[in-house]
Amino acid sequence: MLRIAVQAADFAPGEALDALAALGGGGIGCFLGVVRPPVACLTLEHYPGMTEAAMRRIAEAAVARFDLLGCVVIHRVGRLAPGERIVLAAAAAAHRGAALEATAFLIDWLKTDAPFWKKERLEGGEERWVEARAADVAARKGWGV
Amino acid sequence: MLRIAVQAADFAPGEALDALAALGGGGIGCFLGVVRPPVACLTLEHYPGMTEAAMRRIAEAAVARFDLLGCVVIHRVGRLAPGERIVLAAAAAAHRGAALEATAFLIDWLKTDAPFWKKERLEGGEERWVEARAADVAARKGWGV
Amino acid sequence: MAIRVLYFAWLRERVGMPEESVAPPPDIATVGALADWLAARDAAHAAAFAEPGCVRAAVNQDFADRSAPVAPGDEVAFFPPVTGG
Amino acid sequence: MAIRVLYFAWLRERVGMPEESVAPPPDIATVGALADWLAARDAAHAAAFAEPGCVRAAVNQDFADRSAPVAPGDEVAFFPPVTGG
Repeated sequence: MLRIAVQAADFAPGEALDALAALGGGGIGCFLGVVRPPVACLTLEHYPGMTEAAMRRIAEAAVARFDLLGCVVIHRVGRLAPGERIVLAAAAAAHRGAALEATAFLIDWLKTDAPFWKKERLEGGEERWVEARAADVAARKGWGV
Repeated sequence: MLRIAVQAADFAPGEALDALAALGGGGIGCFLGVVRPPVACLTLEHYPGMTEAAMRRIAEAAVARFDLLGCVVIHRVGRLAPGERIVLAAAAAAHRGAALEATAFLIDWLKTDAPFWKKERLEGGEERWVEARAADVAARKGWGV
Repeated sequence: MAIRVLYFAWLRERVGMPEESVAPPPDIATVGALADWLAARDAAHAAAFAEPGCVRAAVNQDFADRSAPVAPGDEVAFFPPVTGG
Repeated sequence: MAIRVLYFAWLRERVGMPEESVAPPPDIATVGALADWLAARDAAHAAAFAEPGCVRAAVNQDFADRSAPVAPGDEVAFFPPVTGG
């Protein structure tokens, strides 16, 4: 089971976990990213078409690598306020090790291999494009390939 | 924020994630364990009093070690059918690395340091106490201390 | 004052009760000595403690090894390695 | 047949448009050559491509480096390093 979504609308993490729990595995790992103060507003831009394809490739790589029963990757776009959900990456596997490793893999790869860009407006009103972090590139490289 | 619960009743993973998302961090990690076929019925026994204290100690260790904003650990007891939720361990942190590592830490420690015992009834009717896995002891030891 | 002894999982099943109150002689002063003394009581207890490598203990709700001291008034639990999570 | 060029994030802001259709001379046959040719068009494009180390590209919706071939009919996108997740 592979569920990929790029959407402006909010999503319900519990629904994603329920869908994964129904697959017959013993463990579900999940990462939920939220907009963190002092960001007053986050705007997420993406590359329609390429984004969905990239997310699907990442999800398929995770399924193959960790022998997953399924995974869910949901990424929001548009304007988001502090505390709002941005991204969910979740994976179901027979056991906890694979589920949690796959979750880390999904979010690490999303950070570097999916065409999203974040613009922050700080509480003072200043706007800036978020710069890619060397740590994210290193995390991605840590998976090899 | 620390939420510990040992209960016979089911729980809503989405509520736990919402509570953690409200703490101002950027990342929430979560592990959800479910009863996996071919187990026909799982019965969880625990040591009332010691269980809650052990879970609180594990949660406090995770908060200190990973600088968490909060964590939730819910463990069910009693009789559970395939597909039913058993355990949820979730952690909120500023960033994803700490949130996901803390989640793995919580579940690894729960497996070895909290007084729960599982009895399985298989589809054929045979009953057996689940044996502790050497892999779980190794995972716990991997965290040091 | 007696020692309250609790049993869990297959130890509980083999002993045939979830707990009991015992008053061992004063030289029974450690977890290991208490386990051996209990095992000598009857066949049910002997069966519960037959695999000492598979028996864990807690004293007053903290994990304890065989050398841990026990005294009247303590709560001592015996159980197999834990399997939660 | 032209090349469709897309811009994202601050490249889009600097160029002043999300996409354009261009028909470079036939010797413009790689991502890098196309970027240099676009940068020479006007001040806005020059500003967008002023930091080549910060510009990434995709050809037909696959990440591509400067040496990747481009041809009429392709969709070529330029953008900063991605920052999703």
